[in-house]
Amino acid sequence: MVADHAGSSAEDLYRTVRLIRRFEERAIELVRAGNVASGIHPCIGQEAVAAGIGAVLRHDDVMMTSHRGHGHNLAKGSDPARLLAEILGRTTGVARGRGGSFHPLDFTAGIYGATGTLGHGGPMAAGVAWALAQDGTDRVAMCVFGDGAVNQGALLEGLNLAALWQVPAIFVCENNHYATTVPVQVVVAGSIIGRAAAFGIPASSHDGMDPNVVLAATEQAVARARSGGGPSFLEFSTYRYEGHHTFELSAGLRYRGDDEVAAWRARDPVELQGRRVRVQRRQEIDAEVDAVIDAATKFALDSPEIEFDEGLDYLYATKMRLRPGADNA
Amino acid sequence: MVADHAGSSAEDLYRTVRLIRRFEERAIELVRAGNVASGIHPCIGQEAVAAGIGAVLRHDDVMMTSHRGHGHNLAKGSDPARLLAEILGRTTGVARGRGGSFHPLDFTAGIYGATGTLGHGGPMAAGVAWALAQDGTDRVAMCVFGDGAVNQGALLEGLNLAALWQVPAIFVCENNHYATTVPVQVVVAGSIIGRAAAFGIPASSHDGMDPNVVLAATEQAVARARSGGGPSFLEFSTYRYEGHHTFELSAGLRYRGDDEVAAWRARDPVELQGRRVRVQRRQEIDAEVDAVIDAATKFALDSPEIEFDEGLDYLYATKMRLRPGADNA
Amino acid sequence: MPSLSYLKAINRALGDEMERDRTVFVLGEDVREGLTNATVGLLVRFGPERVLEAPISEQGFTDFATGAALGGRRPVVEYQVPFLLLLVLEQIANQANKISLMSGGQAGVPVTYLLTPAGRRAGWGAQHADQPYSVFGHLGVKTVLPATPADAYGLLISAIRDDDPVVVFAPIEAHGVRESIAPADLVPVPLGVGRVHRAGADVTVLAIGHLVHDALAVADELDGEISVEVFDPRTLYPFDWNGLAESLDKTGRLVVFDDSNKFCGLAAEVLATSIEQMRLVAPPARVTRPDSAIIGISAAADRALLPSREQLAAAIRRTYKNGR
Amino acid sequence: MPSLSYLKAINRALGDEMERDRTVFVLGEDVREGLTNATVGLLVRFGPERVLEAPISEQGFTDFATGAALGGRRPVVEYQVPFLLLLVLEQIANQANKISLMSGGQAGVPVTYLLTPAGRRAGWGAQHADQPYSVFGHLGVKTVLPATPADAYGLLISAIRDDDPVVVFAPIEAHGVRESIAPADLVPVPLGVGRVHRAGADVTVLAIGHLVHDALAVADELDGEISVEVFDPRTLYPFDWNGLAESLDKTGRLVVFDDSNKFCGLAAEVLATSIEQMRLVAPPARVTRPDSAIIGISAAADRALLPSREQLAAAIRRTYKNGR
Ligand SMILES: Cc1ncc(C[n+]2csc(CCOP(=O)(O)OP(=O)(O)O)c2C)c(N)n1
Ligand SMILES: Cc1ncc(C[n+]2csc(CCOP(=O)(O)OP(=O)(O)O)c2C)c(N)n1
Ligand SMILES: [Mg+2]
Ligand SMILES: [Mg+2]
Repeated sequence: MVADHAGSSAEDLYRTVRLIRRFEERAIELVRAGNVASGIHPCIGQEAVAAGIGAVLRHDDVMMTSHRGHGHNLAKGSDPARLLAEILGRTTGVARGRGGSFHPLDFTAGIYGATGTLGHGGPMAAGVAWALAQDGTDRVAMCVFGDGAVNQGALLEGLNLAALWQVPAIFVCENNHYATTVPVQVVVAGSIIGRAAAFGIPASSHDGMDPNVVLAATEQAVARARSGGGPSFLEFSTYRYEGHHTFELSAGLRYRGDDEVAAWRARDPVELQGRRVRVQRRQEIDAEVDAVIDAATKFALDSPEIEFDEGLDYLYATKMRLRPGADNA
Repeated sequence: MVADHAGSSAEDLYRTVRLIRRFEERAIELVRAGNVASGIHPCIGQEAVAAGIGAVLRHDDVMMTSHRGHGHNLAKGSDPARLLAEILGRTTGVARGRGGSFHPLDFTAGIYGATGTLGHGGPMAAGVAWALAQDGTDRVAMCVFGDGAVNQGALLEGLNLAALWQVPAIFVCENNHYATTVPVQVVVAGSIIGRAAAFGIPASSHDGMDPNVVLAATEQAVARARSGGGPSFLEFSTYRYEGHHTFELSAGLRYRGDDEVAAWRARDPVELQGRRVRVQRRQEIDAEVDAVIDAATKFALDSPEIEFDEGLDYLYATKMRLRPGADNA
Repeated sequence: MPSLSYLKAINRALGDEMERDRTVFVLGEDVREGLTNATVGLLVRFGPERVLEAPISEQGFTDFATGAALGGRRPVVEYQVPFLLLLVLEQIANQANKISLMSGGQAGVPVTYLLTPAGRRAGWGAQHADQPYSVFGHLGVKTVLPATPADAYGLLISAIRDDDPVVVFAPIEAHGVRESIAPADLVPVPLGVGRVHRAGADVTVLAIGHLVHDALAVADELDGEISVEVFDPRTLYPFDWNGLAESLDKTGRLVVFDDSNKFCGLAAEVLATSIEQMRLVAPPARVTRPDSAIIGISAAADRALLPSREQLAAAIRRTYKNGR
Repeated sequence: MPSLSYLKAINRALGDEMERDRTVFVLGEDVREGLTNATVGLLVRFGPERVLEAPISEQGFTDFATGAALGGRRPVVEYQVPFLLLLVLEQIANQANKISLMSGGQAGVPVTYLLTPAGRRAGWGAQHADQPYSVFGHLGVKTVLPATPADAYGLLISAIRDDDPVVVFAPIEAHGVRESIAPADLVPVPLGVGRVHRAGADVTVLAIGHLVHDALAVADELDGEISVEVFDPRTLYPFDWNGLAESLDKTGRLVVFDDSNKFCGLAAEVLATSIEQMRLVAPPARVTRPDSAIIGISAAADRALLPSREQLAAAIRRTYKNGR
């Protein structure tokens, strides 16, 4: 199990990247088996980013994650069993199965958002961060998004708000070099960090395949936010091995070459971090993680699905009810 | 009358700033007299920007202007009489009275847009410029907007598109230091030109009170665009003496001090440019301009208003008709 | 008894709620100056941290409000022009309004979206006079349209206290309405509960927003000839179907007087539901804007396009004669 | 005779129009790869200048298309998710769609907005299954919903050639439909003209989009018991009121089968107009989504929320019995 938060020792980081890797592999198996109606956006290859930021954030910090967010949830402290149940749309899930793989909101772990509307988590995170600061706490809010989302105007508007009001927010761009099938250089003029810098936000680019590098960069940014120093922007260069979404398992898209994938796999974060842990300890952690995944799978598969008549439970916080679509409904 | 385009001699520039000044003064009188339902956003004080850019653009170039756009129309070649008629909602107006002061579209003068939605003229201008380039011409498109509009995400999205596709567009920010009642520094983090530079667009700031300065900066940017060098971004520092909108004549807002207004008036562009013209010539031009304004006023006031049943003419390019709101309508 | 204006009622509701609940704050353009009058004086009373001057970034600050709400605040976001609610529709309807469900009930989003200048602004051109409230109802966003100062006060208070997103349309053409009412009589008005402004026996006129006052004037004109009941749902969504049904149980005749576009507008919904479920002795009628008019370019043309008292009177007479 | 799939029909329409008219180009996300299949092969045929790969900047590229149209082009802008049409609603309805009027007829804006995956995507969560077409009709934007491959081809061609903005919704649940048709028989289908898919004497079922096929199946089930006419308006706005009136002149009975939210949705408009203006011998009925449902979080729950064949059959039977 991941603890309150993931911890930052070499072993902790290894446990996290390994947990995310095995979790996603299991999730893909479950997609193949037809248990996940939405399919998933696997983060396999990007585990170092999640592990690094998760090791720095506190449990009471807030994160707005993305559609490729399972790793963020896990690193931030979501219960793997309840996260997997969520992905399978079970009522025991972190969001009672109503969020699914794309929106596994988990307030117990500080996961306040995962909006389908790319980039819009940015201004939301600025709003959360503003509220946290108003409360006089040193809690921070982080938003994670991709290289494609940096082209969404609302995200840039959010950077301006964060800079104007010096909120304790950290904006993290996981640059995995593609937005679905589109290479980043085809759609991003100038540089990604240059956009944040234009608002006077400290912005830097880093290797996103090494948990230690991510951790070090994140520590600086989080420290700045906690001490009232305002927002930061971090870009991590990373890669998703499995493609954009599990539909690629069958779709056969041609937007990238196998050699490219192989080159990135050669820098695999799980392998890299694994080499930083004594072999025997590593085997223990692997076994521990496998047990967690197996237990999570059993828990998820044994959990109840949303019933026929439960679709609109929670539609309104005030429990307001709707008229049906047909009189005999 | 202003010619095909405004011309760039000292006299030409003086004629243009003087024309705009007198045009706006007359428009304000007509607002006071109750002839302009919308009121206007006077550009008095900002004439140098309009005159400078108008002297560089060709008649067949395209401009997307703003709600404070009368000066741009005039400098680009709109007939003052038909522009004034437009502002008065007369069917002889440049847009048959359907655009009014806020949207005096005039395709005969290359004024393709003046959207109420701040900032959105930017991506539209990128689209026009792209089409012009596809046609193999050396025509360019310019978009003019204020310091407040640079906070609209869609404008920043448009800068990215313009930079990616290297379209012949010139983005002009008239920084008059306020968005309605809000000082620019309260809402703009970082710098205005920094935002354009972040997309790799050449961007520079200039004095917007001197027509010569505006002209020189604009010539460079337009030359770059015509020669396939891509987009540019120009910021001109200027000021509106009369306030945001003629409602301020009565509203009595307190967001700025008289001393500030006085300081800017001391750098009045009409006076400045007037000193560059021989006294006698200046008097001739003034008389000429006054005659144009008087003729325009007569033309506008004598022109027919939109009839009761003409409200939805032109609603669709295809002349489609609507059902009325009541059966007995 | 002091006379309260519509805008003053909104201003007082904001002040009272900010006083009562320190999690309430306002966010928008020119809110410190109080350009629309809704926020006048709040900066001095509550300071800059609770009167946030926003850049012209409506999407961004609408999302920001969602985040602030998730962080425990009750934001009131003000917009200056009707089309700005279309600009941020996705952030309200697809994001803020879905978080309760998407989170499995872990969080609500208690944001109030206040369009102080709703509807027509005579002569301000094609982009300043839309009335898109039906769109928010269609997408399930709670939406209110107060007609009177007391209702403006009471509905805005309830909107701010509601745990879901609520859009408040304050029609420009109601801003001039004044009401003699003692401050003590200003109370919250529950969402989803209509109000009979005038009792009548023959025809029910359902009017909402500023048109309530025109409906009352027409009802008075017809007094003696036809006994008209004027029902104001006050909330567009959720709609007070019971209140309407009660009125129709009496009159059996319905005319809907609505300032939105005809096609798929509120009036269409009211007609459809009334014939599906309510007592009607004659076919119901509606008086609305045309299918999808553009209002605002010309006062003369607007008169031909906007729902008018003459049209309402004629529709009432037709409906009254029908089925006799 | 070759069998044509719905998506292939869209793809062919794009190719044919781009071939015929060099001012036509496509713009959108993943259009070069042809992720949705709508644009497959176009890059190779027409090159990168006419297949523009856009950043994730929907508002920006929607405005860009408006500008390109003013510059003489006929852009086809593709969107990947229904909520993206809400994200750009203001740019379409308040900007592009108003330029003809605002310019006093100086310019039209011939842009086609193509939502290839319209409507429900089973299990994709709360933000991937909306069906907001009624909103575009309410705001006066021409809107089409083809039900068959031939109509998808013909309506898309007409949308591209139309001088006003047109939104094309291609329901995901119709993507599987195939039709045996010779390429030569693929012709433009005029906007605003409906189609009787099945003639009947007792009850008219108005269905649109993918629901047309469910309506036909139900009509067959009821064959012998009730003679059902299935009318598909094909265009949501402008609506083919004459076509509907003709059908009701025969049957006098109406059931509307519509995948949009009930409150202020298309079905409400059709019910309202039918009782105002058409021959009805029994009260009309509608089968729709609930007032403002969120679809997509669970296949089981969706079945309880989406308009179903069972609901339609029951509504037809009720309407048939009524007034006898
Ligand atoms: C505003 C918006 N536009 C388009 C989409 C459809 N979409 C979902 S994921 C995706 C690609 C995102 O790329 P990126 O931001 O780089 O994140 P990654 O998938 O690479 O992690 C797109 C276009 C969306 N969800 N929201
Ligand atoms: C997107 C949008 N938000 C708000 C408004 C309302 N509004 C009209 S003008 C204006 C101020 C614009 O300031 P600026 O861009 O600096 O131009 P200026 O008026 O100073 O010339 C505002 C907020 C609008 N028209 N569009
Ligand atoms: Mg990416
Ligand atoms: Mg300004």
